[in-house]
Amino acid sequence: MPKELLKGNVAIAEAAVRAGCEAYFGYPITPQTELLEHMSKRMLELDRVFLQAESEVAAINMVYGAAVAGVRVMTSSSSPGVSLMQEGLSYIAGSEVPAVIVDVMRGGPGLGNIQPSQADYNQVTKAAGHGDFHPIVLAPSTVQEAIDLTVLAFDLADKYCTLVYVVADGAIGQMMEPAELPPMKSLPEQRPDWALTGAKGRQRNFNTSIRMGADDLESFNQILQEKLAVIQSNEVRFEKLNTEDAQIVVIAFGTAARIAQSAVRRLRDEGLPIGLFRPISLWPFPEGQIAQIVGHKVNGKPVVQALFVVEMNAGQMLHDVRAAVGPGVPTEFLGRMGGTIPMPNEIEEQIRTLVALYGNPEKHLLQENGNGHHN
Amino acid sequence: MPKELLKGNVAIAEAAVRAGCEAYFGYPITPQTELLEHMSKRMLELDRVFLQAESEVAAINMVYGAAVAGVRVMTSSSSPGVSLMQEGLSYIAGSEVPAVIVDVMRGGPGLGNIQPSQADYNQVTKAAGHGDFHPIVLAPSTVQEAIDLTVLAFDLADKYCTLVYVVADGAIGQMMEPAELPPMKSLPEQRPDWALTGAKGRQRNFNTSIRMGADDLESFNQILQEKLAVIQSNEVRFEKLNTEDAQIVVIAFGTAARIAQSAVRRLRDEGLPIGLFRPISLWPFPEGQIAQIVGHKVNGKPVVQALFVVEMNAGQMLHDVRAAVGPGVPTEFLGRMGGTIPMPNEIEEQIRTLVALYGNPEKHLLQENGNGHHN
Amino acid sequence: MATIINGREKLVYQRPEALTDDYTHYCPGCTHGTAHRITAEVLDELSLREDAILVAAVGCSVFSYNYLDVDACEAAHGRAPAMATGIKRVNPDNLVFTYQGDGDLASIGIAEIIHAAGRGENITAIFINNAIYGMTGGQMAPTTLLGQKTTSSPFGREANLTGYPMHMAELLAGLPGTAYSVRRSLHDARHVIQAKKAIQIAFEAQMSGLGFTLVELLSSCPTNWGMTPVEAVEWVKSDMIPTYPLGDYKIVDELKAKTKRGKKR
Amino acid sequence: MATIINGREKLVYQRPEALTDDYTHYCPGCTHGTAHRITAEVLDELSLREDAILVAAVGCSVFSYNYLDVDACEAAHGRAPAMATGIKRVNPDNLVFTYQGDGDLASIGIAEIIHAAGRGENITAIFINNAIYGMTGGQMAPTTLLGQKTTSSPFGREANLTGYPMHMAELLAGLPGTAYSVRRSLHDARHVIQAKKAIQIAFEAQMSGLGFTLVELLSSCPTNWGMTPVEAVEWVKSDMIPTYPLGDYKIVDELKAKTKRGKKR
Amino acid sequence: MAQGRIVVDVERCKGCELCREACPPDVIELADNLNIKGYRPVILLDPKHNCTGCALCAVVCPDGCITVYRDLPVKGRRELSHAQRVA
Amino acid sequence: MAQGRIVVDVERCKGCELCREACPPDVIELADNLNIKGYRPVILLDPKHNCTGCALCAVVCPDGCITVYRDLPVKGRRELSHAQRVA
Amino acid sequence: METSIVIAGFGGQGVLFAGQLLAYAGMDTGRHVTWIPSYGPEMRGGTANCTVIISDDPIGAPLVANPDVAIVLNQPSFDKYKELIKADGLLVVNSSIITEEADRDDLETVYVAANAIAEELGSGKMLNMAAIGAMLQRRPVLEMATIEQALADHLPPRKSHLLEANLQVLKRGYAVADSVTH
Amino acid sequence: METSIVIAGFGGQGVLFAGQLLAYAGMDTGRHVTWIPSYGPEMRGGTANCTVIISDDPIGAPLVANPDVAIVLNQPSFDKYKELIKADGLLVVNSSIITEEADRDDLETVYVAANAIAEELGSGKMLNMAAIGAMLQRRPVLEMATIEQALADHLPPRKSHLLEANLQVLKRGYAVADSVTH
Ligand SMILES: Cc1ncc(C[n+]2csc(CCOP(=O)(O)OP(=O)(O)O)c2C)c(N)n1
Ligand SMILES: Cc1ncc(C[n+]2csc(CCOP(=O)(O)OP(=O)(O)O)c2C)c(N)n1
Ligand code: SF4
Ligand code: SF4
Ligand code: SF4
Ligand code: SF4
Ligand code: SF4
Ligand code: SF4
Ligand SMILES: [Mg+2]
Ligand SMILES: [Mg+2]
Repeated sequence: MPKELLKGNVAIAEAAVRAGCEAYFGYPITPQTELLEHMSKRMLELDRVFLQAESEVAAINMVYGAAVAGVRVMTSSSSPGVSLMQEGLSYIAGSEVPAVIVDVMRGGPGLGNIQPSQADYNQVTKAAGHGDFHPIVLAPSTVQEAIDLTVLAFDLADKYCTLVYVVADGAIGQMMEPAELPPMKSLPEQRPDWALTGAKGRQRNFNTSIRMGADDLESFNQILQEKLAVIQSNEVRFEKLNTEDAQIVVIAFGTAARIAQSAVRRLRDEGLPIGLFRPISLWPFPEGQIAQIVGHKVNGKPVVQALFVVEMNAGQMLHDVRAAVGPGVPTEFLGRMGGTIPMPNEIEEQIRTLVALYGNPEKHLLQENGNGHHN
Repeated sequence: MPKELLKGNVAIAEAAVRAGCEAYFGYPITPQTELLEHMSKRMLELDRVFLQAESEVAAINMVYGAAVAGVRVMTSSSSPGVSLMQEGLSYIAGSEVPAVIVDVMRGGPGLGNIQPSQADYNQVTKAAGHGDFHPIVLAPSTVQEAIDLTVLAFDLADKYCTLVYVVADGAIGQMMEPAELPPMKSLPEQRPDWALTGAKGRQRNFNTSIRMGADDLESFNQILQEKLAVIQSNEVRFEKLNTEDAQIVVIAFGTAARIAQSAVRRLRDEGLPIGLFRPISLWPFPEGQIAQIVGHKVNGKPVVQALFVVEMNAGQMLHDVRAAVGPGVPTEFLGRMGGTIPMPNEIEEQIRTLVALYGNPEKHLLQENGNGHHN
Repeated sequence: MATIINGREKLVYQRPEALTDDYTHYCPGCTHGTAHRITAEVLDELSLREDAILVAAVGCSVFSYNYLDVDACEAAHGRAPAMATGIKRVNPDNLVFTYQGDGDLASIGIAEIIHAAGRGENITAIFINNAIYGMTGGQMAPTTLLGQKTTSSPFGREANLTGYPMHMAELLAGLPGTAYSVRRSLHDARHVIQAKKAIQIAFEAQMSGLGFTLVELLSSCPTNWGMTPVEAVEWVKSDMIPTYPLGDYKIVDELKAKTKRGKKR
Repeated sequence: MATIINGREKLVYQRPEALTDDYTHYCPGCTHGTAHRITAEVLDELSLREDAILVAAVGCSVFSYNYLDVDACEAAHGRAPAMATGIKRVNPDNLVFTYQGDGDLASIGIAEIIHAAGRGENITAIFINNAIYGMTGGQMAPTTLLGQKTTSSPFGREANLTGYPMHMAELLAGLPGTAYSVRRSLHDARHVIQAKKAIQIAFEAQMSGLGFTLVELLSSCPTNWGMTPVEAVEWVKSDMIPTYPLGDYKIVDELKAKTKRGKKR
Repeated sequence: MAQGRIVVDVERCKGCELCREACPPDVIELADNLNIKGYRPVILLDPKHNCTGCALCAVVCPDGCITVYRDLPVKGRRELSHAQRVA
Repeated sequence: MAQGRIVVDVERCKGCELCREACPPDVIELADNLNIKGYRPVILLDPKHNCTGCALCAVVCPDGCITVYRDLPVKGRRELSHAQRVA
Repeated sequence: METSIVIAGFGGQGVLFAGQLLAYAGMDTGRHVTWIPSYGPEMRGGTANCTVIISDDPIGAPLVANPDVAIVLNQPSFDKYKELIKADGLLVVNSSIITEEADRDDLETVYVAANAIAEELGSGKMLNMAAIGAMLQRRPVLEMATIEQALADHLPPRKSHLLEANLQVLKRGYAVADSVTH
Repeated sequence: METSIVIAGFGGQGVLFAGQLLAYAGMDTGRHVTWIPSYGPEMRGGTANCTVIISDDPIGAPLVANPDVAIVLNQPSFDKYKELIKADGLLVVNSSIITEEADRDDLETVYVAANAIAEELGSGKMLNMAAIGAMLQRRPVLEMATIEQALADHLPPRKSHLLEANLQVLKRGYAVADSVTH
């Protein structure tokens, strides 16, 4: 298909439609609302289910219902609304049905504001609800990637019978960029065999998140943990830019990553040994890959002198990076909060300081130059 | 006061009353309900405010209301109910008013069961709601400590105008143990000057979590982060048992810690070099203290050979321990899930294996023996 | 339904097929069991067992999915109507019904039930009003009677502190999306039969797509009321019914006919 | 209130003191501003400004705490009645009132408002019904009229998909805890004066501890209705009032007297 | 007056006595011993054949423990035998 | 017929014209230029002194921009001067 | 020295109170004690149990996989705990209801007709005291005197008129445990 | 080569559409583009703005602290952006509304009576096109032809009858920008 100029929110919605989303339940909230609005039109046109719920609490439980009925279903919201979904998300995890959730993050805490933020990182990756579970969390940094990851989200949700989050922020949600939409997927003839459709000519199906006996609930949790382990080994996603010979590696995701990227490119063009590592799956987190980069040695000496984490929050992913690499390598941080977007030049300046601090002098200027653009 | 045989839930409730809690709003949920029930009687007897809310969502927002009015206020719940409070908690954090929350954790995810668990660790310490904030989180391991930490919780909440969690589990909530209650604190004559009481003879007060401008919200977040940094340096709490010369240090909190403790004691009595480190404040997490113990050297050689984390979850605190010490020292884990409580003997066995694996042979038996009981 | 089983006798009553063989976990004499049984009878008689999807709620009936032999799921506390909405919207031809207690439906779940009714969601709610939170050990519910002592209203419910009993059948009858909203009781045989009839009408109404249907059933909780089962049903009659009058609060015209025809069995 | 300001003239109307000097962020002609103004006038006239605590809600009126010169806070979306309950219970002598939109009060917050009324919570809710979600850009509300096009009902609201407009004044009037529940409109001068009178009665009722009070105000949203301010108030009159009849849906006897006496100014 | 009998699933019975309360001729009694669940179940104690097979007991039983049989009226029997003859 | 006048806070005014609509003698007009907020405010345009000081404009103004004055009736004036004499 | 005691039976057999009584007595003698009930809707099913631990040292787990002592007042509890109980542990059986005999020979078992004794001495409801008495005869973790005192101190007011009777049942249980055995 | 353009004015001045038009044209010429509006209740206040970036390389931040070009259609926007704009940047001023002159000499400034031109050629609503035209005369990031094509392609159907007029306004803006300057 030809590229179109698409707004992030609309692109995600349309991608979901084309990925075969049969039901959408949601509640308006800035900066996510255009997603719901697009659905309100498209789903009805296609004779699928759109319903504006009375609240995010209701929305996630409607999603739960459609999920146990075995259709591809999605909801979307932004930070405060996502907080209200925590209980429902935990039930969905506890009954192992697939569902896709979009969080277009905004500034918090509280009502905060509606500007772009990444401050739900911990909530989506580590505590999407009470109990031991992790949704798969995918973080696009362009409108095109938002489309691609939305389609992927539905496939992963079905493959693992799990929750999948697509986390964007106000910038990606509101921005228009040229992007290409996938073809329209035709809807499946029949429901999964576990789906609730009425017990016609078969044993009844039922779905619950209760396991009253501690042993039952523990063995369920063991099964769940094993599934999560499989996901961790199969579904780690990331992007590397010039990390091979980089002495300073910037680590960032989503909007922060695309901004860092322009800074990194510029410095590369000057010949500075800077690289960028962009986690695409926030859970599973690419800790192994980061450890590997840090561990990389050239004739016995580690190449990476320092890590530089850039986020639009107070340093939530930073904690995971530290857990991955330990106190060994200096890990510096730039965090903008409350809906402020870091600017390329401030990232650039900070990196220069780091180069001065940690950089390996005789290696500053690379032999071959300005190879910054392909990765 | 003389010791009484008190049930954990009742002890926490009565401690709150005596700490000057003027208003309680809550919703029934096992295994926390006796707490609410005790309040329903005591608060009315004392002519204070008790109200059973229509839901946990309403309860936390009633707490928010009483908090902006400047009184000591509390709610209590268990895992699923706590999930429903996430949005309200974030608002409270965003408007910097004091409040105390009790989470008597149960098995999840979903409805799960009502048995003891520690699986809300991440939710309470890292993602108590959307946005960048951390409540202070206190984890008692006995009924007596539940009392003491509840009183402390109210003091810390007022001191820092922050949320404070007291996190127990079904075992501590349901268990009876001898304990001593504090004396009854008299209620303050007047409200804090920021409290909403009607603008009589003063400029009006108002309280909000909105900061529409990204700069405003960012500077608020900076102030918030600075406050959290102060809390991190002042309010770390923990208990050490025989860590000085321990080659294997067990790390556990709450019920898991008290169980580990009996295992550690028994092994000590056999002369095995085992220690126990018990975080009492889960946030701020005693990472520095753990790093220190691991870093401790005797004539150049590190004493600690391995860490052994025991939790009633899939390994949530484990991640923080790893972040604190890095990949350097082997960190093993025993996690029981779904409401199962680890038994001293299984912990004991595992420790023996670790001793065999990592222990420093000629040092296995300590010179002076069985000094396991005082700390 | 009476089948002649030998020359001399006919079978006039037997356990419905839509009930599983599990023993229930309910306390002796708890009329939750009665509500299950008559629901199962209706499913059998309308042969809807294979079309039905039960959305169990959180409360003593949390395990109802073990007792009714139909496709079933278990909703979060109070959210059964939302979950049922999600199911019904993608399965419009199934019989989708919730089974909720009064804490679940009238307290934490009141938003979901009202909006389901407001939308005219084509589902049925079987609402067990026992004036208390049974499962958690007898706390006050919005339906608790004035003066009634519970573990969270130890001095008896006082209007000036906690307001008045919630009349859900009446409240929901007020919404145009509601096709059928009635209150029945389970305290004796005659009323059980009427209750069953109401469930039948509600299910029929849903299958003919008339909108939201609610059957409120006054039910006993001997355990938390601190009574014997017999005393408890007595109390339903003597104390609950005066506060919660039995009756038909909303019957859309399309249904009026049916209800007339409705003969007791 | 008319003060003689010189030999020749008297001041017959001026901006109330309970309004701050801030310029509002409301769109031109949005009657949210009118509701603020008359609320402030009542606070002045009953000299309650120093006793009042406003609980602002999430909606276009989210900044109302900037415009009303009283102690104020800002609740989570839909939870203003719960927050107000928390405040009122510890400050029983203050005038505690919420100011909520229809998405806030009738959609996400319906549980909190109904239970506040059910408890007879002694607070006042000023309820701005503009049949739409204003702040988020014009999505459907439970109060949206049938056939009304919004950004989330692009083909017009259809009863069979999304049910019927919610009549909150009527619904809340049904609860015994409610002392006063009326609907007024802000579309012209006469109705603005009646609306103000209703707010006055509600505040008086609260100060005399009569229970829960609600004043529903039909209000315009020129921006999201895609109309000029003048067209918008016209539409309130021509289209909203037929669906939402103005009137007194509940007035407890203690108040009847007052409302009789009530003369227009 | 029609005659009938009931069969109680004693292991399922919880001894709540609601059936006993509902029984017009009062022919339901508590058994002497407990069932495995620890409840004292009811049994039909009807030496005089007073059970009418009205099924009121079954209608109120929360646990669906009761099966009810009713003797066919003489007329009914004749019909049956008639039917049999035809067959 | 009483006479009066209004004063409009033009910087606060958003030019919604609700006041103009409400004004019986129609003596309110839009100004020619925008205020700093970019709105075209209203002004009193009342050469024939038709404004009655009825305050209906003020009652409908969402932004509370309007102050209304009304001339005292002759009687009222006398009273005042009387009052003054007494003082 | 740490002793773990499980008391199990139907709701209404006074299981929880019996456990609390031991805990009170333990506390009054300056020992560390914990008491923890089974809780939640299992109750509804009818059986209840609690675990009491009395120890000279601080107590770790309030629950044990294999108790030192099990007092079983009904059949289901007998079936369950006769398996779980620790080798050389003590099993106190309410022989009024439980006709079976334990098929383990590594146990000390004492059979006491708790219901019978209690009914004889006034009310069947006191059966729990008979069982406690029997247990204390075999495992003197606590002096009879302390238990009697604890009973006097903690018997709910509305039952105080039954104090004497309860004490008698307690003593009778103690006495019979002396004689009966297998 | 990357150019960042901010367009700011009152709602109703066609600010957002003008920005999208540049983005479409940029895309059609195979360039990387981003468009991002100011969003949320500030809108209510009346002023709207959007940022368009047109670049040969992938675009990082869709927002910039200091734009290369600012097109200001009302006073508040003038006050704000004349400060933020990059040194040697271009400031396009709607002189129909903004009477002031920019007090920075490190800027290139072009004054275009956008309202006047638009009204003269049919409807004041088209003023945004005049400003775009003026900007393109000074910063030929895009060919006039591409813009005209983009306009033809993306002008909402209900306005298609105004296409011709819009094109004229665009050209007039371009033309005057040639002449007027300070
Ligand atoms: C979010 C949440 N809050 C609280 C609970 C605890 N809880 C379980 S059942 C119940 C109330 C049950 O009362 P009701 O709905 O009346 O059902 P009943 O047991 O009386 O039949 C509560 C509060 C829960 N499981 N989840
Ligand atoms: C939990 C949550 N969900 C959604 C939102 C987004 N939101 C803000 S205002 C609003 C609705 C406003 O509509 P209404 O209450 O009718 O007020 P109005 O703007 O029309 O006056 C919504 C959905 C939010 N802030 N928080
Ligand atoms: S607690 Fe009450 S409602 Fe629950 S099963 Fe027992 S009797 Fe029934
Ligand atoms: S959007 Fe509507 S409700 Fe909001 S301020 Fe504008 S006109 Fe008023
Ligand atoms: S009603 Fe049923 S459960 Fe109750 S006693 Fe009779 S047979 Fe047994
Ligand atoms: S059938 Fe009728 S008469 Fe026979 S036992 Fe049952 S209730 Fe009694
Ligand atoms: S006071 Fe009356 S007459 Fe004068 S301007 Fe206002 S509305 Fe018109
Ligand atoms: S009503 Fe008020 S804001 Fe509107 S035009 Fe008149 S003065 Fe201006
Ligand atoms: Mg109930
Ligand atoms: Mg609205």
